[in-house]
Amino acid sequence: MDIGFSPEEQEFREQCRDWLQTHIPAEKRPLNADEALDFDKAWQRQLFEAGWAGINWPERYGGRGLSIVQQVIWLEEYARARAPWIGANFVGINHGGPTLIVNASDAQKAFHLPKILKGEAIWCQGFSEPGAGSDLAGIRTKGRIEGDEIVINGSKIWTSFAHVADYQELVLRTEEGSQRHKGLSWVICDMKAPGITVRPIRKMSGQVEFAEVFYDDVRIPLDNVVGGLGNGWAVAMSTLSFERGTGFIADQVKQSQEVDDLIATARAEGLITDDRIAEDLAQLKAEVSAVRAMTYRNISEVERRGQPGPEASIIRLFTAELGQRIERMGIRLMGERLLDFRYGDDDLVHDYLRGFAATIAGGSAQIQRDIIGERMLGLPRSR
Amino acid sequence: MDIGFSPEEQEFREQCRDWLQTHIPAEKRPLNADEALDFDKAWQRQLFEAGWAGINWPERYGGRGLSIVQQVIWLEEYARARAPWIGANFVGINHGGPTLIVNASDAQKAFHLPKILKGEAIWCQGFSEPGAGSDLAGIRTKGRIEGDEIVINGSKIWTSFAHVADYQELVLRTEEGSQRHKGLSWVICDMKAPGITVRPIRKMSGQVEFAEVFYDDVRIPLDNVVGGLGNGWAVAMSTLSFERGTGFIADQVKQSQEVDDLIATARAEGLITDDRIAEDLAQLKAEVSAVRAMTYRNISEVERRGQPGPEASIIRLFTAELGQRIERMGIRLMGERLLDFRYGDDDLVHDYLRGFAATIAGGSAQIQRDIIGERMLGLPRSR
Amino acid sequence: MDLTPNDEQEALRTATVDWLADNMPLDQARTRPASIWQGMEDMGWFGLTTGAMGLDHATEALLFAELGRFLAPVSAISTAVAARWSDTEGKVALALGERILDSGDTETALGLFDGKAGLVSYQAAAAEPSLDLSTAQTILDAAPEPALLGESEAALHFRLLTAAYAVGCAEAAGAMATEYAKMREQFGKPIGSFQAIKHMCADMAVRSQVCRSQLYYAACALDGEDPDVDFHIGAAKRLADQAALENGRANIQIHGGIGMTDEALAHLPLKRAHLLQFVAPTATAELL
Amino acid sequence: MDLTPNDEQEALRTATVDWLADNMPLDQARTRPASIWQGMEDMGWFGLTTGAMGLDHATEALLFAELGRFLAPVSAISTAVAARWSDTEGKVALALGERILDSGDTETALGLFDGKAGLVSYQAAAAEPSLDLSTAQTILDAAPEPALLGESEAALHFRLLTAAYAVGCAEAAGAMATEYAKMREQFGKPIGSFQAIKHMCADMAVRSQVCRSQLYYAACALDGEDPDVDFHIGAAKRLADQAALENGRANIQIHGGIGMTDEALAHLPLKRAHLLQFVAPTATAELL
Repeated sequence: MDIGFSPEEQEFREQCRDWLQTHIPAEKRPLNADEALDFDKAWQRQLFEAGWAGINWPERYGGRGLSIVQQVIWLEEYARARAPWIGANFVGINHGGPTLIVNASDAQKAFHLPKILKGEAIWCQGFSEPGAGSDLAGIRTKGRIEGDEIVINGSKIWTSFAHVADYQELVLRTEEGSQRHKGLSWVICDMKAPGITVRPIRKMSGQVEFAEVFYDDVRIPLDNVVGGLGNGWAVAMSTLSFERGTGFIADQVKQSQEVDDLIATARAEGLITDDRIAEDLAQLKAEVSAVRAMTYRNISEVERRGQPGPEASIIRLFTAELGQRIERMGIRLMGERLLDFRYGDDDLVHDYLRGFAATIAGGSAQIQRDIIGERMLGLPRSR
Repeated sequence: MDIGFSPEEQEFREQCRDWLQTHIPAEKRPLNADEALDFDKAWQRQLFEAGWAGINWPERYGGRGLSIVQQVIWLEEYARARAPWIGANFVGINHGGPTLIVNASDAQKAFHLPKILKGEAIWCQGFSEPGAGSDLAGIRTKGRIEGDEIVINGSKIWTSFAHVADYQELVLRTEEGSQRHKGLSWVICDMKAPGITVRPIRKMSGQVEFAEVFYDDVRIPLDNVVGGLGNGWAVAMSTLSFERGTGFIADQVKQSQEVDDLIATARAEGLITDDRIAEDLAQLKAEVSAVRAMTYRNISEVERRGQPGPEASIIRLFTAELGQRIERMGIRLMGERLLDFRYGDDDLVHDYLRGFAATIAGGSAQIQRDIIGERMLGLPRSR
Repeated sequence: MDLTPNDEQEALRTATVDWLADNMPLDQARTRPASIWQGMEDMGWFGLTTGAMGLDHATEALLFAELGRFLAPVSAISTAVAARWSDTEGKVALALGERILDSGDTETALGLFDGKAGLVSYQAAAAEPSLDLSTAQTILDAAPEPALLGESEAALHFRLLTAAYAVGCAEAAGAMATEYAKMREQFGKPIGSFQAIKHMCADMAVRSQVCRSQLYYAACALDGEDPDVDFHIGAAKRLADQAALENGRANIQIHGGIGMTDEALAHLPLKRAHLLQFVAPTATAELL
Repeated sequence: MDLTPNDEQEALRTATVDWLADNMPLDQARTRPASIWQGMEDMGWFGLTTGAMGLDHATEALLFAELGRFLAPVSAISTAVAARWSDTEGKVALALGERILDSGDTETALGLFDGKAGLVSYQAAAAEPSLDLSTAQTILDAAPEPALLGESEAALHFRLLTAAYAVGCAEAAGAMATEYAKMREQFGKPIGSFQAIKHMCADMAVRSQVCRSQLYYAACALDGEDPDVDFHIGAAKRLADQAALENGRANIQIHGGIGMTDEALAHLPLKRAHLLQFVAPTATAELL
C-alpha cells in the first residue's frame, strides 16, 4: 500500500495543471441551463481540441484512453483548479457516450460519438418517470413498433437539460404487457422530433435544470434502438461497467475545498472560537479526508481486480450525506444573511438547497442503505 | 389550560413531602436483587402501614384510591425525595395486582392482594420467551390440562426478581396447536412449585436482576387461572387499561434531577466553559422539561377522556432515548474515571450500561416507531 | 393542572383552522391577497390577550400555532405584541436587527433588542424577497434605534408567539410528509409502509409532540407568572426551532424528487423554519 | 498509488486472523491463558517495523486492526512502539496518565505525555479490573515522570496503532451485529430483513469502511513521510473511535435483551471502545 505517485504520473499532473491554469474560462458558468448552453459547448470544444475530452473513452473512439490513475490525477487537478462543471455535456460524455461505446452499432457510434466529444450534440437522460422514481422496472412509457418506426407515448421526469438537448437516451417499454425488467428498449430519441413537449421544472433553489418530457405519438426510426429491441435493461446496466469509481474524485476535491473555505471563513469571522463550530469543522475535515482514502481504495481495487467492490455504495451514501453536512455548516456560518437568498443566487444557500437532491436523486439514501445491507452484508431482502 | 394545583392539592403535596422526609430509609437500596429483598419488603411494609401502598388501587382492595392528580403529586414528591425504588414489589404492585383487580375471582383477590400490598408476597412476570422477544403472540411455553391441574413445560426469560419471587404472572399456551393470540392463558404460578429452575442472568453492568425460568412438568391447580382458560391475551391486555400515564412521572423527575446534577458537576469541574458541553446540557434540560409537559398533557387527557391518547407511545420512546442521552453525558463528564468501573459499582457508569435496556425492554425503539407510525399516524403496516 | 385545551379553546381553534384553510391555503403562501390582513384582523387574532378580549396566553399560543401551520405572515406576532403592550394600532412589522420582515403597509416594526421588546420606525421602501417565500423584507442601512417597551413581559410574549409559529411550522412539515407517505407508491406499495420512511414520520411526530407540549407549558407559565417562565419559553422556542428545521428537511427527503421542486409545497415549511430560527432564538446560557 | 493490500500483506493478514481465531476467541477475552503473550511474540507482531523484520507501517496497521478485532491486549501497541523506538525488551504496558493498562508481567509502560511518547517505570502491584473486561489496570498514586523518547515518530507510531485497534473494534461490533441480524428471527423473519435493523447494519458498515480507509491512508502517510501525516493519523483515530463507540452501541441494540447480558459478547467491543477513546485521542485543534 502506498499513496505516492510515480515520476511519470507527477509529470502528467504538472501537464494537467499547466493546461488548466491557462485555459479555464474567466467568467463563471451561468446557473440556468439555457443560459449555460453556449458556455458549456465552448468549454467542451476547448477540452476536445486540447485532447481532454473523453479522458476515459478508448482512443479509437476519439477519447484520451487515460489509465485510471491518470484519470484520478486529471480529475483531481480539474477540481483543484475549480474548472467549470461540464454541465450540458455531462450526460453525453459520462453516460450516453459510454453506453454507445459498449452497445451501439458502428454506424451509431460513428455518427454520435464525435458530436458528443466536441460538444456539438447535447444529450439528456430519459429513465425516471412520474410514479416510478427509483424503480426503473416500473417504466410505463410505451413504444409501439409500426413498420420501421417506434411510436412513443408517455412521459419522463427529472430530465436535466431536456429543453436544450439534441438527443435523449430513452428507456421505454417496447413489448406490450411486459413486466418489470423485460420488454424494455434503450433508444436514441431525437429531442427535436414532433410530439415532444418539454415542461421545465423550477427547483426550490430557483434555477431550471431539469424538466418533465411528454411524448405524444413521437416517431423515431427503429434504427435508433441500441443493443437490440427488448434488451434495454441490459444496455442500461452495461453502462455501470464503465463506471470505474472515478466519479467520486471531483466531489471529493470539491468538498475538501469547501471545508477549507469554511474553516477560513470561521477563522476570519472569529466563529472558530466557538467550540461547537471548531469541533464540527474538524470533524468535516476528517471525513472529507476519509472520502479521499475510500476513493483511492476503490480505485486501487478497480486496478487490481478490474471492477469496483461493493464498497462503492458506501462511498456514494457517505459522500452524499457528508455534502449535506458541509452545506449545513455553510449556512450556519452565514447567520442571518441566510435570509437574503433569492432565486437565482449562486452561493452557499443555493448549494444547501440544491444539496437535498444528493440523497434523493439516483436512488434515495434509504435505498442505498438497503443495497449496502443486502448486496454487501448479505442481509435478507426487505421487499 | 393551566399548570397550577389547587390549595387542596398543594396541601396533599405537603403531606406527601412530610411523610417521605421522615420515613425514607437512611441506607441505600442494594443493587443485587437477593440482597435487596429484605430492604424492599421492609420499605413496602412501611408504605403499607402509612397508607401509601397501592395509591392507585381501589380502596375496597386495600389501596389508597387517589385521584390521578394526587397520584402525580405523590409520584413527583416520591421521586423528588429520592425515595428508593420499590424493587421486588414492582411487578406485584404495578402489574400483577392490577391484573388481579380487573380479572381475578373474589377468592384469588382476597388471598393475593393483601400480601402484595404488605410486601409479603413478591411477584415476577412470565411473558417473554427466548426467541419470542417483543412478540407475545409467539409464546411457546405449554400448559397441558390434567384433571384439575395444569402441567407446564417450557421456559421464560428476562424475568426480573425470579429467584426471590413467590408468585409469577405466567402467560402460556393451554390449547395445543393454537396460533398467535388464541389459546393463551394467564395463570398464577407458585415459584416454589417442583420442576421450576431459575437461572439468574448477570447483566453487562454486573448485577443479577433478571433470570431465565425453566418449567419441567410443573403442576399448578386449574384454580390458578385468572380470567378463564384460553383468555390469556385479553387478561394481559386488560392491565393496560390500568395504565393511566402516571408511569412516566417518576422517570421524568429522576431525569430532571440527573440533568441538574450533571449541570452542577460541569460547573464545579469547570467543564461548562466548553461550549459543546454547555450546549448539550442546555438541550437536555429543555428536553427533560418537555417530558414533564408531555406527561402532564397525557394525564390531563386521561382525566378529560378517561384514557390516555396514542401520544403515550411518543412519551415512552422519547423518555427512553432521552435517558440514554443523559447517561452518555454523565460518562462524558467523568473522563477517564469511566475506566475504573467494576461489576457491582453503583454510579453513572452503571446507569449508562443499564440504560441500554430502555430502548430494548418492553418493545424496542424500532417497534415503538412502528407503533407511532401505524397506530397514531395511520401509515400502512410494514409486517 | 390541565394541559389540554378546554371546549372553548377547541372551538376557537376549530374556527381558526377553518378560516385559514379557506383563506390562507399553503399553495398561496407566496402571493396572498391584499385583503388577507383585514381578514386576520377581523378574526381578532391580534388582540386576543388585550383588555378588550382578555383571553389568556395559553389560548393565544394554541391559535398562533395554527397560524404558524399555515405560514401566516410573521407580522401577526409583532402586531399582537404591539397591540398588547403599546399604543400602536394596525399592522406592525417584525424587526430583526436591520432587517424588517413582512415590511409592507406599515412603517412601524417590533422586535427584540438585547432581549427587550422595542418599537422601530422605518421608511417604507420597496420590499425585497427573502429566503422564506411568504415573507418580504426591507433591509435598513443601519441598525435601528428602538423605543424599548416598559413591560418585560412584552419580550416573553413575543418569544412565546414565535415559538407557537415554529411549532405550527414543524407540524405542517410532519403532516405533509405523512400524507405523502400514505399516497405515494414505490415498488407497488405506499412508501409509508417501508420502515425507513415510517420511522422518519414517527420521528417527526415525536418532535412535534415534544415542542407543542413544551409550548403549552410555557404559555401556562406566562399566564401563571411562574418564576421559571423565562426558561420554559426559551425551551419551547429552542425545541420548536429544532423540530421545524428537522421536520422541514425530512419532509423534503420523503417527497423525493418532487420535494426538490419549486412548484411542490415541501420547501415552504423548511424555508419558514430557517426564518423563524433567527427570530428570538434561545441562547444556551438562557437554559442553564 | 495503491490503497489495497498486496498479496504478501493479504497472506500476513490471513495468518494473523487464523492464529487469533484459534488462540484468542472473543469468548475468552476476559480470561486469557498466560501463554498468550509468548504466542503473540512468536507471531512477530511486536517487531514488524523494527530493523529485523523491516515491514512498513501499512502492513503493521493492517495486522493491528486484526488484533483489535479480537480485542487483543492493548499492551501489544505499547510493546511494538517500544521495540521500534527504544532499547526496551519484552512486554511493555500501556501508560495512560496515572493508569497503567494491561499492567501485569512487566514494570515498564509506554504512553503519550503531552503528545510525546515516553517510558515509565512503575512498581508491580496487584492489577485491578477496568471497564474493559479484557484489560486489567494498575493505578499509580501520582502522575508518573516519563523518560521521553527522542524520535517524534514514536508518538505517531503509537497513535497509528491505537487507531488500528479502534478500527478492528468497530468492525468486530459491526460483524457481530450483522451475523446476529441474519440468524435471529422475530415475527417469523430474520430481524435483518426489517429496514430499521438493516439500515443500522448498513450504517455500521459505512463507519467501518470510513475509518479503515483513513487508517490505510494514515499508515501510508507515515511510511511516505507525508507532511500532513499528523493530520491523517489524527483523523484516523478520531473516526475509528467514533465508529467503535457507535457500532458498539448499535450492536447491543440489535442484540436486544441478550445484548444486555454479561454472558453474551456484545458488550465487549463497546467496553473496549470506551477504553481506546482515552488512548491518544485526537483533539479538535489537531485537525484544523
